[in-house]
Amino acid sequence: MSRIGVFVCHCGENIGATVDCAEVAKMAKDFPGVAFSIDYKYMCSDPGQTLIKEAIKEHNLTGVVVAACSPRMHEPTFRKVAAEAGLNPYLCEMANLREHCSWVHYKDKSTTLKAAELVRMLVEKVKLNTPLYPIKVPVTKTALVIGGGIAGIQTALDIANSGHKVIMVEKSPSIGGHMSQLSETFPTLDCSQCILTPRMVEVAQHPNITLYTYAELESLDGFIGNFKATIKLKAKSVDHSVCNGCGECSAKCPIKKIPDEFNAGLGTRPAIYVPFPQAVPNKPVIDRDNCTYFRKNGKCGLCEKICPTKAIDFSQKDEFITVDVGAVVVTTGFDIKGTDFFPEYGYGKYKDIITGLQFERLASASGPTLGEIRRPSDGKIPQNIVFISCAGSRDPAKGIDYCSKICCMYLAKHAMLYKHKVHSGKASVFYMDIRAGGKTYEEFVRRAIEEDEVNYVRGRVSRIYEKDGKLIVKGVDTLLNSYPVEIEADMVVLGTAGIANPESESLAQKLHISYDQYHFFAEAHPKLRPVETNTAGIMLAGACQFPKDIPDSVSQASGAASKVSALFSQNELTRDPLIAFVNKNTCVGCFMCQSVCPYLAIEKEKIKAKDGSVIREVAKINPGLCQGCGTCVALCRSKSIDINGYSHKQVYAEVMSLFNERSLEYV
Amino acid sequence: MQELNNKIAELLTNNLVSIFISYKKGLNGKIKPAFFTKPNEVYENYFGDEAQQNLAVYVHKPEVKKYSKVGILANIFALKALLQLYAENQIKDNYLTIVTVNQDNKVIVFADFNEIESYIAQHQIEKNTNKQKEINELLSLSREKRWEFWVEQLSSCIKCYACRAICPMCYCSKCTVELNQPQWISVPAHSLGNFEWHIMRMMHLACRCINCQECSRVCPMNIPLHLLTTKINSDMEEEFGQIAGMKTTLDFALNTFKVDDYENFIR
Amino acid sequence: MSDFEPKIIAFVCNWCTYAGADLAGTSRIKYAHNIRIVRFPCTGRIDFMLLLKAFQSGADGIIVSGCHPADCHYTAGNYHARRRWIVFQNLLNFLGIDTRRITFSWVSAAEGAKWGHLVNEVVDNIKKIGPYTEYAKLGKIGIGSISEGNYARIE
Amino acid sequence: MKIGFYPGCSLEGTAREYNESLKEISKVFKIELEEIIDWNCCGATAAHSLNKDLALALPARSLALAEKQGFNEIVVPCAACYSRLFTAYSELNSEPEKLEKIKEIIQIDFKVTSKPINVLEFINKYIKPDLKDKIKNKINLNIACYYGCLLVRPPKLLAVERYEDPMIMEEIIKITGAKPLDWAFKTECCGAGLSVSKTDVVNKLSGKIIDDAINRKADIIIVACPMCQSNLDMRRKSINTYLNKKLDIPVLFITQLIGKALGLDSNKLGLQRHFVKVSPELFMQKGISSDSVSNKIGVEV
Amino acid sequence: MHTELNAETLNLNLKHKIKKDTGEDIMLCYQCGKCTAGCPLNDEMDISPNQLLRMLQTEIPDLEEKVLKSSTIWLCLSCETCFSRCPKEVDLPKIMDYLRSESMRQNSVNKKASDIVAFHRSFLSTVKSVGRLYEIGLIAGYKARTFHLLQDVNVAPTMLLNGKLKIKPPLIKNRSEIAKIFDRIKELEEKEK
Repeated sequence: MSRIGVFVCHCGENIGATVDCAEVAKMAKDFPGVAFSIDYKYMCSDPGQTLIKEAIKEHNLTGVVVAACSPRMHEPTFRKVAAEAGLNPYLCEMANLREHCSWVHYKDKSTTLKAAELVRMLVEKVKLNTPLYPIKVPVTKTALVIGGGIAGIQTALDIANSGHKVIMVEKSPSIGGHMSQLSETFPTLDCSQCILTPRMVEVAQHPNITLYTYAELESLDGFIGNFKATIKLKAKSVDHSVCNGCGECSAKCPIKKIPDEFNAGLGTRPAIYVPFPQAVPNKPVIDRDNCTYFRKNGKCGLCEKICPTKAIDFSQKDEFITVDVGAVVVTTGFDIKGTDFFPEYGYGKYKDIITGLQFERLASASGPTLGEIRRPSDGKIPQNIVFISCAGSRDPAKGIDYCSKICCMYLAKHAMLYKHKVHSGKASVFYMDIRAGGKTYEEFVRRAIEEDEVNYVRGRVSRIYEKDGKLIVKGVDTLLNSYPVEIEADMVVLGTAGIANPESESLAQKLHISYDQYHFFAEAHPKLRPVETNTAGIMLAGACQFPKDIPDSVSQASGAASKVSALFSQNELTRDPLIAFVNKNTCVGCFMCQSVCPYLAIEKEKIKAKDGSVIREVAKINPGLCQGCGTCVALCRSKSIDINGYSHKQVYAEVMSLFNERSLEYV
Repeated sequence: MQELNNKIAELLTNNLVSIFISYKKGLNGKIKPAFFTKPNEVYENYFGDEAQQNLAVYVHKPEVKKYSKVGILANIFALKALLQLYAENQIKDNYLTIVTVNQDNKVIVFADFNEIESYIAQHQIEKNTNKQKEINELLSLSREKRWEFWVEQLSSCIKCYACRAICPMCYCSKCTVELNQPQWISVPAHSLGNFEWHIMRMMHLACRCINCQECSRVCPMNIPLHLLTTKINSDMEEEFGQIAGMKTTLDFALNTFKVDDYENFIR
Repeated sequence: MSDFEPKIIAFVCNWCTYAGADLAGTSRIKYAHNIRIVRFPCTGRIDFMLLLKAFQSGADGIIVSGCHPADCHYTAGNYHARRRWIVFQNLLNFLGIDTRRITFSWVSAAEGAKWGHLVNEVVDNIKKIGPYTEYAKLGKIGIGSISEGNYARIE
Repeated sequence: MKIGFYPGCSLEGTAREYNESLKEISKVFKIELEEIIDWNCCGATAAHSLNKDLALALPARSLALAEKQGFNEIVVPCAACYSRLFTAYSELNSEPEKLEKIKEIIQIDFKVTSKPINVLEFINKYIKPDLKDKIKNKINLNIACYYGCLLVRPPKLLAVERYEDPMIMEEIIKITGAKPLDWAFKTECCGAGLSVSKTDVVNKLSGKIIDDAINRKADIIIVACPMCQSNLDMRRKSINTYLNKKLDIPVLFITQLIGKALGLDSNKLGLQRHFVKVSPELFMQKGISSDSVSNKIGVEV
Repeated sequence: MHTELNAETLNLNLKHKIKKDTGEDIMLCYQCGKCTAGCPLNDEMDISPNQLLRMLQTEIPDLEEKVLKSSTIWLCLSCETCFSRCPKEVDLPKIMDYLRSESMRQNSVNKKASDIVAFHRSFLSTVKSVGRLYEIGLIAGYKARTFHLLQDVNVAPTMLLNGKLKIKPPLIKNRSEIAKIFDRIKELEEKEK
């Protein structure tokens, strides 16, 4: 016979002002199986907790219902209380009287009645609860970092320096990411490469870091502490163990006109290439899509002939390796919109309208113009340059709703760099708001305006068209009574929106993590758990979560690294045992459950006779893999699968306890 | 017929099967299932248009299962049922020898289920337009009228479970209807339990039912169960493009999904 | 309208709609009191039989709600549930069961306001349609009809 | 083939040559444009400026009449009429309450099934596919294709591709051998609705358009809207006075250009009706470089 | 209980009336100025389009009155350039249509715009009596209303010469139907008042 205790919390006024808590406690006393019931001002306070503990002992309770706030808030608290009183923690349930009742309804009889019904529902459930014990799993102390930009580099170094192994996977031939493409960085104007490249080298040389470039995550199985990652190592066609990086092959490669990704399409590169001189590793790969040898059935092969170390290996194949890791940090970065999606800015048909990233390359000493600002169409130095912020950002009609956050700052930097390089030139920035929140950020923008006399115009540009070799930029100055501003520019730089990586959706599916409507990966909690995902053991850092600048990316990276280190400080993890299990006796082994399980947690188990012959096969759930979604439970026709915490009996009792003919009478 | 008899006898003689499930004529002239274990019984074998019962149901009966190798004469419905059972992991390899007679009266012994798959693909069962018409008529009624219709039909159910017993796809060792912890299906033969039973059965048969309509044939109360099976089959085909008993692989409407399944009904 | 107060039961998943309803609470969004929420780990766990049981126990309306597509905490539970609902709804409709009384929705953890609107809409709608008695009445038709309230209980 | 035809008021008067040339080229492709019996004015800017019900009711009546005559599609050559008719067509289709109200006002029961299409859609769908085979006279001219506003905007309603830089006219005239120009003003407003009441505005706006076309060495401007044509052509003298220039570039309807390419007679196409004279030499094939043509055009304004 | 805003009991601001009547939400505008930058008539207008929206956002009665009395609303050509480029998809032409009729209703039509209103009026009266547009009738009516008797005398002869003007009005068969449409709309309007 059940002996259930009901503890109704007033939560100060939060519940008490709307729900008659004393009445709820009184009604609960009459529910079948309830042995004790009481209301109290703050059940989560120390005296409240003591009250529960004493009642459990005194009344020998077999189950507890705490009628208070949302279980998402305090379930762990009260389960701990139950455990401290010697009751199995899983025999404690919470009725949500605050978020689902007192806060959303007005003070009324019906509200108190609803509260009582919610309590009865949970009483019916808790009667059927069974003692459960946490699952313990070992931790593999190796982290997988996906993406070798600044966020990934920082994460990897931090984890590696705390003594744990790191495997880094980077899809392009070199690590470095977008930061390696930047010229100078705001607000200090120090050279991006100068601060980044030492870190890149450190990654390559760190004894705890294994680096796989030109590689992608193929799949990820398992769970926190025990992931299995399959990594695809794309064929480089160059044996890096032999190659000495002399660069002869790139110099002689007859294919030279491939748009250069590193220069954001402004320069060209050969088919066998190192993305940039400071690349790590500084050894080439062959871009098979553009290589004559691969496109025309073995014609060419010049690089193979001239390679002094015989490192060229056309026969290389994609390789797959599987590694065991305990945690994953996703640092895959972001992308930017091109110039081609703005109808009013010419659909990308004007060569001299470029993106901010292209400007970075023009301004960079390692760029296609060696740092001179020259326009792409004819190589002339622009005397009049226009920067347009919010190109695609804050534009629900054509772009994205959000503010890309970094553009205000980098456009101010661009204007400044331009003025430093072209003293006679004129620079204008069209903006809507200048968002320069950050340490010395506002000062930086003011410097652009005050010292470098950049012409800031408040207004969005309506249209750009080409006339006599000039780009006519039409806008208004909304601070001047909407006075028309028409600039005959030589070059226009669009601060195009920062958007999610195009592959983020498929990566999210491989990782089983969620993403927001813009395909940025979703953090577990926007404020309190910003570096974790909803899947335990998978963290986020950098611009794959949202566009952010270098300082923010680096701090988030260190945050993610410390989360990983904290996880690796334990030898074992405990998990909630709310998982599914199979009744072997009734399972008929149709294995439909297997195909719905997102975690591949269902295996085939052979039932054998005494002589060892197989009688039949049944499903078996691997408790380490099961996450407890219960999809298999609802699918199983013979109801041979059940799930702890939400068992058939429990949910049935909950449903049947509501609205039945013996419905509560409010007195 | 002779060719078929010879084949069955041959299978039994050479110990390729230890039991052969087929049809024979009963004393009252009705066609009923026959279970031959010896070649000399095969003379009783009967096969013709009246031999309609779906023999696949016997494959998972314990009485048959005790034999190590089983042969079965399968009409097109039985073939579909067997294929579906195979997909559902209910038929072990090398356990069944499946025989059919095609439209030219040629006896075919299938080497494996892949052959059955291609045979079925070539022998599509024509849709019974009359039944579809009945369904459309029902659907054209107001909801209330449809409700009245089914209340009347299902109130006569006596929960004899003949529909379950004859169904090749109902092979669970413990049916949900027999569970009482909790009691999913109300026990007394009142209409509530009847509705629950038939709704549950249809949900469990969705995209598994091969629409042989044996359940409707055997119902002692003449409940038009074929309307339900036909409806659920045409639904599955329309909504998800899936037909049961067509593939060796498990592709059941409710264990797969498409990201772009329609959801205009979801708010 | 009469003073009919419909009984609405909501089957929701823990990660999105339950959290969304929590958010409605923390945002103090007021909505009709007629709703009782039953928590599930995922919409994939929601057994169609429970919907029938809810009608049996006297619910006038049912809300089934979970995470938006692509947002499932367990990646695909909501997709499986969506299929199940398509099949189930078609079947119930064919049997003449009033499917207007079942509302399916996606309410994310961030959509507290949507949850409030949804509940109000459903309550208003069911108030218009009236009490659902015909399904529960089935227990009184047929050979083995049962008396009121005498449903099988487990304990 | 028969197709519904809503000429609109201006094709009866100021843009007669548009009507004539459209009918002439349709004849070549064996398409009969059948006028909606008893159609009425669409209400134009005046109606939607003053009363939104009237702005729906007037086009709705013509749509209803077309439906009664059994037309699935109605060719509406005037861009302004097209805009009004199409707006009515989509609003009445998507908002049943509005439809009920309008049916009450016009006292005709209809379902809004006749879809208005503009002249570019018409040419694209029914003429362009066979155009190449029927060309008799290659056009050797640099052409500025001018769209104006109402054939491309609002893009949400009309679902036009590349509405800031449309290419549909360019694709069509390329077939005739003509060279379409990339220019900046193809979708700028000519001042349309203020043609009579604010002539100076029209002078300024239309002046800019003509100026840019000439700057980019266009021989002619082609249009698909009678309002644009009348502003660019009929108002040329006052534009020239306003700009203090002598701009002499002819403005032709796209239908007239196609007509010339098909080898049709200039008078049948109404080329004699233009204010800015269209020289017959313009369409001669041999020995005329595009530069010399523009010099030779005799213009009397 | 949740109370609903009631248009009858509340004296609504112009922006609320616009929301109610056209569905357009003035508050969406964040004053980027793109509409104004692309507007072909900005130079002529007394209030630029983006400022007009800002004035409506404030709910200040004086500013609302200025909007209704502005020449801007009458100069708008409905060329739809602003709407097609607006990042917030505010349908300004639709709002202009509303403001024009509201301005007429409140007898606040800008003096400089009287020509335009006169043109629209004579246009519609031609349509009402003839069913279609009749240029000579239109122009004559317009000129009688505005006293711009000499305007366009320079183009008319050439038009006649080129066969572009019809002397005879293009009457449609069921003219009375058109007139009835006008009458019913007037009735409806009065009912709504």
